[in-house]
Amino acid sequence: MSSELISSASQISKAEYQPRVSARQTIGRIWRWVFFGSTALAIVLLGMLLWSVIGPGWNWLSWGLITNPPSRFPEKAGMNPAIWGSIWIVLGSGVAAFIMGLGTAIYLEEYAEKGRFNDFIQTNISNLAGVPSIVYGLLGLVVFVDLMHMGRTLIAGVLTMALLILPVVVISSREAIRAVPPSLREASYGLGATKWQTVWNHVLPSAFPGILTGIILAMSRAIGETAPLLVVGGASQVLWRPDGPFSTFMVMPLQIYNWTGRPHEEFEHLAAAAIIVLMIILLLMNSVAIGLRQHFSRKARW
Amino acid sequence: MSSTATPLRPDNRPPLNLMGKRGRQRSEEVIRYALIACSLVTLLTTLGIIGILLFEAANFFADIPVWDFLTGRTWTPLFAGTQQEFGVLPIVVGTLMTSLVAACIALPIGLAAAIYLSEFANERARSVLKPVLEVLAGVPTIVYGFFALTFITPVILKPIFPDIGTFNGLSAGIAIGIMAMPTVASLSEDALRAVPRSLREAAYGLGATKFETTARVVVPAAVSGIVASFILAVSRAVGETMIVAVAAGQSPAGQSGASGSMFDLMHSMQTMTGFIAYTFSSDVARGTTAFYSLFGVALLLFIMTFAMNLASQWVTKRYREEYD
Amino acid sequence: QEENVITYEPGDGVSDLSGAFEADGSSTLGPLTEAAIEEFAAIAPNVRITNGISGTGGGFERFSKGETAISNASRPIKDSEAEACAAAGISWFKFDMAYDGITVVVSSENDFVSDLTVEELGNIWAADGGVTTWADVRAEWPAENIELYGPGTASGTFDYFNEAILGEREVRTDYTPSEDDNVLVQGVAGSKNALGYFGFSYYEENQDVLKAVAIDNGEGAVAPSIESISDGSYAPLGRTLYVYVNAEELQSRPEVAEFVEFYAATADEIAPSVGYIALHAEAQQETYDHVLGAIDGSIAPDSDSFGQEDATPAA
Amino acid sequence: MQLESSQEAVARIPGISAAAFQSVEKELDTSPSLIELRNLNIHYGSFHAVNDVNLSIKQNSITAFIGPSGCGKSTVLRCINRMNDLIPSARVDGEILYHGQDVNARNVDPVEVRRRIGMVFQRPNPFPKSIYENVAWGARINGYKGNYDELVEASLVRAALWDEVKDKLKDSGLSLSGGQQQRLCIARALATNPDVILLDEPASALDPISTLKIEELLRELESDYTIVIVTHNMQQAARVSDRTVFFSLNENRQGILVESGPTQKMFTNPEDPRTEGYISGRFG
Amino acid sequence: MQLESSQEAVARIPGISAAAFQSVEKELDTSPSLIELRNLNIHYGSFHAVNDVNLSIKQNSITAFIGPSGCGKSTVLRCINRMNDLIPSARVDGEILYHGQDVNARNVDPVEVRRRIGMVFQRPNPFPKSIYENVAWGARINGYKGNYDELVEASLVRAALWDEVKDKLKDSGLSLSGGQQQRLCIARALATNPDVILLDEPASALDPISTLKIEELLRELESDYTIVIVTHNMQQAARVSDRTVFFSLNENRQGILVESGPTQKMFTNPEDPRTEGYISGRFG
Ligand SMILES: Nc1ncnc2c1ncn2[C@@H]1O[C@H](COP(=O)(O)OP(=O)(O)OP(=O)(O)O)[C@@H](O)[C@H]1O
Ligand SMILES: Nc1ncnc2c1ncn2[C@@H]1O[C@H](COP(=O)(O)OP(=O)(O)OP(=O)(O)O)[C@@H](O)[C@H]1O
Ligand SMILES: [Mg+2]
Ligand SMILES: [Mg+2]
Repeated sequence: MSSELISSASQISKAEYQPRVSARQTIGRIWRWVFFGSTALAIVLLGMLLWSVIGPGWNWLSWGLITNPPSRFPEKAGMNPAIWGSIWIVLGSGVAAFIMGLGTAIYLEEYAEKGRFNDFIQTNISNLAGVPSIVYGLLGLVVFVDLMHMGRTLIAGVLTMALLILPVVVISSREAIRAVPPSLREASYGLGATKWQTVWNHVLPSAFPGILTGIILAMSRAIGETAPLLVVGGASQVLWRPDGPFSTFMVMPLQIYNWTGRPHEEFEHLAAAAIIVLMIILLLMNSVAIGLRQHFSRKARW
Repeated sequence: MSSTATPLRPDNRPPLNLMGKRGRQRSEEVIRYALIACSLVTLLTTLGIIGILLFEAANFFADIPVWDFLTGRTWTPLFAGTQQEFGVLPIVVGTLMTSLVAACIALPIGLAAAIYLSEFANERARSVLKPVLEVLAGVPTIVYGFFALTFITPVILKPIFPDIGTFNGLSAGIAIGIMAMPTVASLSEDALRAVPRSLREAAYGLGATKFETTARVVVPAAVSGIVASFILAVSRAVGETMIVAVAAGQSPAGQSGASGSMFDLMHSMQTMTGFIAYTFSSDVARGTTAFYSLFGVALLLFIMTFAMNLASQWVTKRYREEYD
Repeated sequence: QEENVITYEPGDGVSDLSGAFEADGSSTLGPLTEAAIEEFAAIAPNVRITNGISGTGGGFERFSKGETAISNASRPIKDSEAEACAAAGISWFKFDMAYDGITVVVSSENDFVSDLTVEELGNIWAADGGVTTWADVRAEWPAENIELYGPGTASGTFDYFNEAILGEREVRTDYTPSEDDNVLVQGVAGSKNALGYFGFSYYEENQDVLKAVAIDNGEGAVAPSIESISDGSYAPLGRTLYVYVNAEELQSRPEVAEFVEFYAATADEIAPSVGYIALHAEAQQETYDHVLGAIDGSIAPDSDSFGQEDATPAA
Repeated sequence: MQLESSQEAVARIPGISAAAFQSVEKELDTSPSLIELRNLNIHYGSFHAVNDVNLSIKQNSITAFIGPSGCGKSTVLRCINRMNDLIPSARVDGEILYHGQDVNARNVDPVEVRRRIGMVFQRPNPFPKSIYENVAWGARINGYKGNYDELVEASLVRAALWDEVKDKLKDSGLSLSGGQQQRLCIARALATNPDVILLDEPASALDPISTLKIEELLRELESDYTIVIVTHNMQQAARVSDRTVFFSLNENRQGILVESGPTQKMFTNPEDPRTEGYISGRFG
Repeated sequence: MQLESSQEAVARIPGISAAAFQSVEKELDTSPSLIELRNLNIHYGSFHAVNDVNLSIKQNSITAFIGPSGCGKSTVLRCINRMNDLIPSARVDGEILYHGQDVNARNVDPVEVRRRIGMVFQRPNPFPKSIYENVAWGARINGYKGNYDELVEASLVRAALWDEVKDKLKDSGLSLSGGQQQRLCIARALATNPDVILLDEPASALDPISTLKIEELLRELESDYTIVIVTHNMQQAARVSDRTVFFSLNENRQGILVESGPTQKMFTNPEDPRTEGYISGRFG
């Protein structure tokens, strides 16, 4: 046995290795520049985009923009109702999608039997991600506005938007949960933990950064979407901030859409200023999630 | 030692009952059903969408034969009389072409940025750049549309392609790509970072360079998450409405002034989503075939994305690596 | 311009009125109604009026379901839509509110076009017009391809233009449409050989990059202007914008009645501020009387006479 | 101890002196059997990993599983408390009786089974939490009502880890050395206070002193707990266990149970030549 | 072998017979030293894990690191091929000379270092790839030009794993048992053909037979490679190594090097009482 061992072992001869480390390192360095260049390109493109907004919008930023209702006079025009509408829509749909999406992701990853049905749901969810937003608007129009008699109200908008961003939350949460090493689950089950205890105490904390990324992306999408709310909300001008789930509402992108469609150039600048406000508000709303993610991702490394 | 060990004395173990405690099991069951209820939402959403689309599209297909719809090469549903034709191919091609351009921008740049952020950038840079990219995912898409129209086309593309049209599929595709890129970058970055350190150690320990470790161990181990981010990005590109409505123009490729081919990215190029959104909030009277055509298009788009997702799922299943 | 003939004085109870209703419909007319709502909110702060922009078609759909009290329309109601209203038992009034002049424009870089006859415009836009270059329109113009821009095929403006210019001829399909007029402005301004058309206000705001084309309707070329549109000499592209009001809502809800009255009375002041042209005094008086009659029920709903004749009061 | 008679047999196994055997006087065969494996067959997908194992594990005793690497020791151990449920490709056939009840029965709650039958895994897997939390967590979910500081300390002391970590209880469990992680996992299992403790090579990464302390611990626990330990260390099996189970591979590379019996007998006078071969012949 | 004189000393260490020592005749102290650690101090954040280690490792020899769990063996081993670069909190001070060059020097490429100094980790970490790919991967990146099938087979044979996996080379490396994974990682390291091999407890999860095969392999490799092995198994250290390094903890719980020297001397006649205590006194 040992003679066979040695004869086969002798086939490993040093001469056959050509490690060429420095060449490989050079390739690596080139790629590093490619990666860096891509990141820089992304930042530059996005910087140009920002600049195309901030340039014309900067001088039009004012308190009035935040506190006034819309007006046909650009100097007086504000988007207070739209800001409140957007905040309610984003928070409402964010919370709803977070609960439903995380629940779905947990069910599919931790509870459901792996198999055809699971695959089908998976395909179905990715497919929902590709359904144009206007179709969600149609869905909301039929189901929430008409069938459930909610009318064109904030709550219908929230629910429609929640369905729209749900796939993003589900898919990102699922991937985050899937990336948690199985040994962690074994450790927990081995101590006599129930499924939920395992999920709640170990899987979710480890997966939390990824889940939060999904929430951040989802909220970003919710705040920028126009089409579905055009269908479900339909408003182009609301002078009052929403005062309950059943009030009519306006959102920032619709206000921006409305303004960009006006003939007066001032409104275009106002729209640009409104976009700046939108991004600041988005950043403020996301900052909680970003901070949490920062916190959790520093903690959980294995 | 025995004094400190008292907490461990098994003096009061509960009586044996392998069936488990009723209360706990019930709460576990409640949780389970709540989770099932959550996942039914997505199923119901799909059913709802299919139901609505089928119901309304039936009105359309009652007037227009499916086969003509699928194979016709002229798309002029909103014109009157004999000029009205319902050949969907041009806008299908428009959707595919703009999405393809978008994918060619969003996927490689997004993945490369994700790799840079996860594997090369320091913690500070990462913690700043990632949220910045994500906020840009929140810019209303109409802004991207105008960015394409007023910046990408005249400033970037015009010098390269002198006879590019004001509206063109290319700039719209690029803008969609830019818009979808943060999704790829952000989600892929998470996936890459979730790869356990022990795997990187294994690769480095064998004399791999950082790039080899990244490209041949970390990325394959994270492929599931990366593909998921791709799917989301491509889905978003296919479903994007406002950008194409503004920047790609509203006449199907091959049907506007200067261009000849359905595949001409240099000129106006309508997409399926652009058509749906535009027609829905237009002055077209409800109940006409022209109006119902939007549901026919939406149904077809739904079927197309479904097929695409089936294919991508089949592919990922084959290449997924489980770790730990 | 002429003296304002109607003065609106809010009555005693106006500031106490309350209630909520919706207007919806054309995005063309939207800004006008929005402006009226904005002004009305100042005198009747408890009346909450929401305006929407679902498009004329979408607006009429909601109108026919009774969801909205007011429908903004950039084209007259269609038979199918009127039938839907009738089926739902909804009768309506139609009021003229302002004028718009569809303005044909070229880029300000274009130094050869200053006027076009209706015939020439028709040849440019007709499918069978045989025009591909400017030289095909007038021999002295350069033989460069014309790039055509216009509103989306589903818009009321597109319909109106075709009817006025082309009549029975078929429109060519190879122009570049956009529903966003600012986008059309970009398109036309960007190219020396482009020609397009859209609402007057978009021209007015972009005179630095655009040039309006005077239209010769057989009586000499008339350039679009507030005067020429208002007095009807800018023909055939001057048009009227209307709102449709649900008759029952108008008659049973004081806040709706008050708003519509306010709208009709002040439209002449509001219209210019959002880029439309006020009705001339006579027409406005007619609209106002029509409104008052509609509110007190002395005039039958316009829906009753729909289909039998042109129910529009003469402009 | 009346080992004199088997002196000769013992001599065949280097490193194991007669004095190493413990508790030989226990009348093991009459003590009740707590866990009973009957016709156990385990497949991973189409791979038949464990073939027809029959085995009974006595209450309040220490049973050692020995056998070559890959013969299915971990697989059998993991199926006792239904950990193999977590591996989608694994299929378990046969009966696993615990207190006479089949743990795979329909109405049995695997959580309850795992509470009673604790486990320390082959590859240390601390939670990415603090050392303190690692130990306290299991007790917490099991509704421990006492003083947690005391419990954590007691568990860590027993697992011979206290001195090393007492100043850094707040540090992550993942920042420990390999052996420390292994002991942390033992401490964690102790803190939940199960009936049965399954240990998969608990001392593989431990130095002799820590190993000794763990073995001492096991002997101490024996009176209250039933313990199953997988080990590759023959001396350890000999030192610590009452009964030894020898697994091996058959000609189809399926794991089989070759022989089981009181440890002393297994080491001094095994019935099966394969056992003898494994224990003595090739070990040195 | 002239061990008779130290017979008494050997007797103190149960399980280690004089014959166990190998290569005592080698003139180790004159052979060139390949790796030199000078004033090595390693911190994890503010925790001073390794305090002032000085050590030289001879070429073409086997050096064993022994010492209690948590004393810094893995930490020292990992810094020899700069694996600690990957732990953000780790800080390495002092010189690590390889062929006289400081591996931490600015212009040294860690990849070159790691290619020459291969490593097998304490916790087996196969790639989530097939068994075949696991072995071939390292060779592939190192530009191996020969026949891969042969290389994989040869490496697996050497790591004593071939028989067990030859029918499932396409299966995932993660589907193996603990000990199989450990051997897979050894095979993987062999396939890259480094100059130095660092093994962190390579046989901890192995049965005696596999352990023996690995030890045989190490002795066979010794003529071409320099080998450092961390082990908790004294017999293993005695059997396999030429030199032994004993680490321990000082009063501040920092890892220190207590004594190093030829294995035979370390085991029979250690200079430091702590070494003697560790090796003999408390073991057995
Ligand atoms: N990543 C880390 N962060 C912080 N402290 C660490 C880290 N890794 C190890 N330590 C600490 O450094 C000390 C030495 O650890 P090391 O892993 O070198 O020990 P070892 O001698 O290999 O022990 P064992 O035999 O248990 O593997 C231990 O006290 C350990 O807790
Ligand atoms: N998850 C799995 N999927 C497929 N095969 C597996 C899996 N886990 C283990 N096996 C196979 O089952 C057999 C028994 O594995 P097991 O882990 O029970 O061995 P073991 O006796 O514990 O070995 P070791 O002493 O090396 O830990 C091995 O051949 C192994 O390759
Ligand atoms: Mg095992
Ligand atoms: Mg170690």
